[in-house]
Amino acid sequence: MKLLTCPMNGTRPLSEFIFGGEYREGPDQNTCTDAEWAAFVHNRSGAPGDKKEWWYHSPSGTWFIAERNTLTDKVSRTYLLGANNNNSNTAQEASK
Amino acid sequence: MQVSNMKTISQTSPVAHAQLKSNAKWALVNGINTAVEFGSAEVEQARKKILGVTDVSCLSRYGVKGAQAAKWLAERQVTTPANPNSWSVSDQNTLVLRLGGSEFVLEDQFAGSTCARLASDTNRVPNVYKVPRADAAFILSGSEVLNMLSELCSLDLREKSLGAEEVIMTQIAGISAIVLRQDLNGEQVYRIWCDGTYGPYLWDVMVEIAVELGGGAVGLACYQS
Amino acid sequence: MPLRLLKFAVSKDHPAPRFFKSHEAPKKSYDVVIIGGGGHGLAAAYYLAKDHGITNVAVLEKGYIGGGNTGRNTTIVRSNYLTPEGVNFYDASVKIYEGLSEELDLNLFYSTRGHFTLAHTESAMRTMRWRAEVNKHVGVESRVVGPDEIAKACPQLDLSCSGQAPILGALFHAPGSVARHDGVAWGYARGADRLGAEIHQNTEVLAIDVKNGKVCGVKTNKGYIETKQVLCAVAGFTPRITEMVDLETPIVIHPLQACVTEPMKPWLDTILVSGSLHVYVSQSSRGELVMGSSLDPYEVHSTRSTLDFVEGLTSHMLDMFPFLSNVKVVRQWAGMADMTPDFAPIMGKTPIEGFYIDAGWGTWGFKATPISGKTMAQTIANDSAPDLIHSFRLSRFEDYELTGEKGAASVGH
Amino acid sequence: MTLRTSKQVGEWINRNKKISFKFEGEQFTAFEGDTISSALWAADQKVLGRSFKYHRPRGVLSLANHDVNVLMTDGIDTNIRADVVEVKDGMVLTAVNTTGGVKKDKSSYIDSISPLLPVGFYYKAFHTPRRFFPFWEKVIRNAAGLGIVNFDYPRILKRKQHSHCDVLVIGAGPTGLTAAYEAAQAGLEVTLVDENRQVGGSLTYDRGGETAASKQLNDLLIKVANQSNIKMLTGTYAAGYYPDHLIPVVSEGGINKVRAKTVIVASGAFEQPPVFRYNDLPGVMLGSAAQRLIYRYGVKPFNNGIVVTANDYGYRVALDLLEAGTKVVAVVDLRKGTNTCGAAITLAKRGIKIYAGYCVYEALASSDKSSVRGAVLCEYDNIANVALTKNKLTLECDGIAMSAGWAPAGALLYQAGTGMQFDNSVQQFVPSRLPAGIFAAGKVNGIFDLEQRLQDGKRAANEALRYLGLEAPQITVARPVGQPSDLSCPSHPYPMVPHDKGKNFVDFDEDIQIKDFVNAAKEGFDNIELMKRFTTVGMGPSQGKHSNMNAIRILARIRDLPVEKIGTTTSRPFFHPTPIGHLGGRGFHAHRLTSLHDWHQANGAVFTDIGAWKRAAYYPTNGQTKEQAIQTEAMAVRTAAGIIDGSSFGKIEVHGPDAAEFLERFFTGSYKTQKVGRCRYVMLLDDSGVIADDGIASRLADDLFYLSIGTSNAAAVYREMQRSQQMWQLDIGLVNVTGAFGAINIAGPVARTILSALTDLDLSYESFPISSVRESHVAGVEARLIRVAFVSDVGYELHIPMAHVPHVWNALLEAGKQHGLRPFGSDTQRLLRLEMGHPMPGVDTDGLTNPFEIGADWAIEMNKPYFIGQRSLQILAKRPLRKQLVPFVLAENFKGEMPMDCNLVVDGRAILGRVTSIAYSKFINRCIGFAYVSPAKTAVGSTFEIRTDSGTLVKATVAAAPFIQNQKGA
Repeated sequence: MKLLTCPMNGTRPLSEFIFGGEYREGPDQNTCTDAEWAAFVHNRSGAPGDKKEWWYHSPSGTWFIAERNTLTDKVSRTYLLGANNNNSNTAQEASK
Repeated sequence: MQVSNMKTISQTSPVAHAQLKSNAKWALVNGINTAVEFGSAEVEQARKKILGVTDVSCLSRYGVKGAQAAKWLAERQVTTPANPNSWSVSDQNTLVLRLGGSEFVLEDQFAGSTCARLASDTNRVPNVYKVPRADAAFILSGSEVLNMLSELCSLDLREKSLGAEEVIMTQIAGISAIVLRQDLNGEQVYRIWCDGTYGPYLWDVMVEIAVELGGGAVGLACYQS
Repeated sequence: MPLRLLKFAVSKDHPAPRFFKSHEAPKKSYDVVIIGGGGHGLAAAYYLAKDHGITNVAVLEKGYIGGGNTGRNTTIVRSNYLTPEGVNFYDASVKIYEGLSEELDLNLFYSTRGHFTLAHTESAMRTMRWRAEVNKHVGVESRVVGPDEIAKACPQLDLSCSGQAPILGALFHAPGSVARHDGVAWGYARGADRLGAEIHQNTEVLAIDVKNGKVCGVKTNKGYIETKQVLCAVAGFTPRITEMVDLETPIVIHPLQACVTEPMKPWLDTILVSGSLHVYVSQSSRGELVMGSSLDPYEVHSTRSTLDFVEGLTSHMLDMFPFLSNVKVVRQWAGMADMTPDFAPIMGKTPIEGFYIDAGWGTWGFKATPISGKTMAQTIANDSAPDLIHSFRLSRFEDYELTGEKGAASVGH
Repeated sequence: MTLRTSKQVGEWINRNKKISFKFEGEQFTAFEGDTISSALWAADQKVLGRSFKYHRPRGVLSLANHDVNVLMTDGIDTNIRADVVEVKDGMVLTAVNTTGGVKKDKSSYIDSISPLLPVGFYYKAFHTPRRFFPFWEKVIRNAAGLGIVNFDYPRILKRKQHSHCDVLVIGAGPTGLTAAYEAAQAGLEVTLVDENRQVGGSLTYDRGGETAASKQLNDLLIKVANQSNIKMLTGTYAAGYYPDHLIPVVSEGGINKVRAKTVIVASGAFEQPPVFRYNDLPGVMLGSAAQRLIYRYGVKPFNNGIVVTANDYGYRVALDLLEAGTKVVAVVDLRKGTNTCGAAITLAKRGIKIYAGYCVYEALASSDKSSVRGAVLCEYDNIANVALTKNKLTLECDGIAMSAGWAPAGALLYQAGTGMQFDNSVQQFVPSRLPAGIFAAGKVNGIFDLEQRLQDGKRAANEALRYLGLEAPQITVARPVGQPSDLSCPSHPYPMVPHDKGKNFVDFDEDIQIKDFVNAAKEGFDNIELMKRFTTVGMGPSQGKHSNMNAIRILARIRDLPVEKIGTTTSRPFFHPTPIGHLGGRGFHAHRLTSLHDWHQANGAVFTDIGAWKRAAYYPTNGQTKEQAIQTEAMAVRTAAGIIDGSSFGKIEVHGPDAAEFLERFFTGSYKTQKVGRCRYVMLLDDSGVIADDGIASRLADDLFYLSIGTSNAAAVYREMQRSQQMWQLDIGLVNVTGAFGAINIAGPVARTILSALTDLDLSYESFPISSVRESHVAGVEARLIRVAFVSDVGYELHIPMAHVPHVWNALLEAGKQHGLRPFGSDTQRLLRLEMGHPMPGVDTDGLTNPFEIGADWAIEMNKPYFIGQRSLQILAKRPLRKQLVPFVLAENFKGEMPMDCNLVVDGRAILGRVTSIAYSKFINRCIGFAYVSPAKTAVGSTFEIRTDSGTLVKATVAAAPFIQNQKGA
């Protein structure tokens, strides 16, 4: 099983996590057209590549962001949303 | 220890459902009906040495979280662990678990009163949120404990990997649980907490494996003397 | 022994021609270029030629034919869907399948075995009834049955599932079948080739040339091809192709895994699916148990296997068939399923003129192979999608008119 | 006659312990430690199995689980791999897949009609006319398959454990042992696995007639044994490679899922059979199989043998045969030239005839085709790879040992994503690009010389050390460079001998001959993957271990391409087929129980699973049916009172100054105006406007809301709240108290009366109206009381600490005894809420239902700045409704076939909707329900038709909800 590093709890097997989908910023719902909103709601950038994704560490209830390549399934870094850190290790260090 | 008595508000260990089928001796501990003996002292001591599973859900617990929780505890003379996901011992031997950065679980020893003291403070303070606890809690002891845990948990829980002060939130037998290892009366034991409603399930799984490995259920009495 | 095998015994040379010609390089232009040499693409090429006389067609396959999801699925064919649109569509597919071995003169081992979708909860029973009622309404033979009937069809099944999830009933779907998946691709390839279409293996599309909103050619590793009509039939690779024409779709790729046991003498006559236990299983003509489970829970564009999958699947298999403890799993593998939010396909025209899409097959592509080929051929030939696939149009998402197939699909392939 | 040799140094059998067993009705004896095959072979029993397709007699090929010639059943287990499974006293065995026994298998006629069964024959026939196919299908299905499954086989729970190490070494041959030792020397924690019962790999059998190997092994073992940080697992195979260095290692006892920091693959190589006519006869075996028989089990492979070879190993095998007392009739070497290796010189000295540049053109079968009686030799053209049949010569013999080359046991390397390249010098695929942390050494790495293998083990260990950040010198071990024609090359580039009459087998599992590949290519299946699928090469239980390499060589020759252009097929787990019982293991089924579970059980509850929870569905008494029990319980609630255990409900506290703001964004309604002490409905949508769940928000303080939501979605809703909070960063705190609090709902006309006996709280309807919340005590226990009208107009949800629930529950029952209070279950609750006219998400909605379709417009505050799903609702509001949920009744005194949930609402051929809930209400004596109907006909009094299971149309009338009128209660 793959391993994933939760910024708060460290490296764990994937079975401890729940995938929360791609992290996406939607259009301004007050100004966008119906079609733009419908596209945001339904469409996805499905082509393989580096994605920002939501992941949830279930035992601790931690949501975080993982940057993962969906072709190679390699995770380049993980961090808490809004945490101003430039590499995944910072958060891990903090959790030690 | 007092014998079960209908005048008080009867409470039972969340694990009790799984223990009823064994011929345990029951007693009220901290007001909670608890299985205190599963066999003779010799049998239990033998199990405990190989692989003992003990239900300690009856110990008093207190949970609190929020950005100001550490400060709030400090103001109430509770020493909290300096690092996230670690544990320490406060006065009266109260265990203080720091879950993540800002959540705390306290667990008193049998005679401890810290949790009760904190619970009596019902003032609500900004960014301090009480987390009611209804854990099933266990002590696992003996030479085969890692043998069992290796079947229940995918993490490396050996001494060399699980730091003495480390608290981990992981999955045990597929459910979320808190794990740490502790030196208890000179013995290396593992402590596990899970949501009380999963308690009977986890008890069954652990005792099944413990029996296979030559151990089994051990009553709370073993740890009270 | 059938007489048609005799010629092999009496002839010194193996008297069988190539299934399909081998071409050096694609021509400069084609009327239609089909991207993807899986069952769907090949079937579309076949029906373009057969039904519409369009034979100047190239099928471009970046690997080998039938090497994607066509060769990776668990070969189940059924039409017991939830929406009338879905049931009608798959029923049309089943009807073609029933005569397909004869039509293609290739034994696809199309074997009608009956299909049970087991229900372990009241809420699953409700869904079974819903599907049964829609199926009946459309004229497809499905009905809710009780444990007795399941036991009769599969006496080896532990109806209590080891006490973990007692079976309350099932949706029985009489036409449920299995077929040889490779054969379907090969048969369509041969049929299309004989009618004049060209199949180019090891030919990868690198870009699609769109001018003024119209397709005018494709760039491949074997050169540029002029064409005004392109069909995208690449299942798990769809987002990579649609990206070439800047087309947004809801498609997300999740691996779908399967595994197979050692061959054993036949004992499992039916196809069994359990949504709650995430298992589907049938026994192949070789005697192997072919087993699958639900989709992997996150997006990956690869066909890697996971241990989790096979551990979970086998654990549930044991709940259903405790006696399988010492039957051995030989091999596991995976395909890339192109999932849509409503679990219905995306078929038909797109905003780009001449770019047709046949995608969103998720976990049901194999069973739709004949009818998708036929309807996409029709769509290309007429530049207009037939009614049968109207509900599967890409624009349904913008219109908030999703096709509610999701309810039938917790697991069940 | 016995073929048992004298005692061999290091043999695996215990000659002091005799064992007896039966095979195909005959009694045999064996020594403890024998495998089934070695014991039978020792007894000169050579037909041990029958082939899958042609039912040809088969004996030992690899004796190493690289083929499935010998599969047996003991009536309990099936497909027992007799070559490697130890024989046990009292075993009663038969071969699988025979008709009437292995010796006189009646199905062997298929072998004689094999010309009728060309490659892919089953695609070519049996399908016309269509009506005959089922007949043929049955014939074919019955012919296929190996063993018979035993339906009484017990479910065996195998342990699945996790373990962790620094270095996992796969393969405990000389290379692996060295690698493990070196890594351990540096202080690393090493796990060493080998599928064999004993470690040592080739040192246990490849001896070239000498004892040096045995001594070398002993020395290595002593070194390894002194390293306490090496965990040695024998009888354990590495089953597959999974991401992040997870390797399940499988033994009889279970599975150990090893997570290793680094992996050293020292898995060796599979010896490959040269291909000639009748190379499958019992008595024709791989050289390494002959060696295993001799040195592991003390069994002479045959009396008069020929060795056919194309490398130096064949010469060593010949010496080993001599050592065992076999007369070596000749060594036949495909290669031209005089071999000058030590073994060849020794053989020549001992007067053994060597035919260089010769091949075995065919093996000759005894009259019953069950053994070898001789071999026809020809000169071999090493360029055209054909036999020069002009000068054939026939030698008599009773066995042939084959050593012509190897294929790497590289399955795990492939699975890990290793780039493999064909090395022409060693005629083998070797790793060219290894993934991080994975190392290969020894034969799998194309290194065959023993001294070099030891070095290579050390090299790999050093590389692993450096990967882990330790210092270790760089060592270079070079593969020999040269031409495949060099005599030092371990593998022959094309050890294939065409024969007009065929039966020269490439894949023994599937009975595939050279011509099958030629013919498959002719039909266009000339890509390795297509060829695999069409011929089924490598698809049998041994997964190509002895056949894939030859198949690749044949295809390369057919297409006139170098081997590397052909490539290999994808390697998939498992390395060896792995039992379902091992993989499934103990099978955890986690479930949650409320603190009242014992009470429910003691009171006869029937349970239902809702998510992980076990909930009491109803309590049948005195032999009641489910329906009767539900009606009884429902009537109690309508006429007196009932209590239900609602402890599984989701319960979430939202604390903080922004709590109301949070709710406003998260749910559809408005909460800022909600007064403390009041409750409001909450509905959660997804971004597309689809209903996800609903519940009740009780405001306990300005900055505290208490949410109760349905059981099944509770965890998901809490999770989404956490995610939203991550994004919104409001000043709130979320506390999930689902497991900490239990809940009891007491409902019915006398509920207030009963409850008032247990609390000091003013329960008057004026001071505690519907949709309000109070914090007080019930039966001496702190409780949150919520006045809900979900199942009855008079209803109180009591939320109390889980451990106190039984106390309060019993107190309520006691207090309610005189008032007719009884418990009711979740199934009864369904009926009660239906009578109250409440749709339930998940029951009356599905994965695409929006609030407008269930008439929940009242629950949506569109004028808020934002809530999840709002923008989609704005779009949906402009669109016509496709269907709408309505309450309905059937005719009074309806007596026909009762419609069921999910029966359709139809109008001729059109499906308008479906029934989502329907039940008979005893209280109002009417069948009532919810259904989706055409939005055009939703006015009360409109009628529609429901089609029942049997097809009858039942008329239904749109009604007003609730179905029961306001019950004031007492």
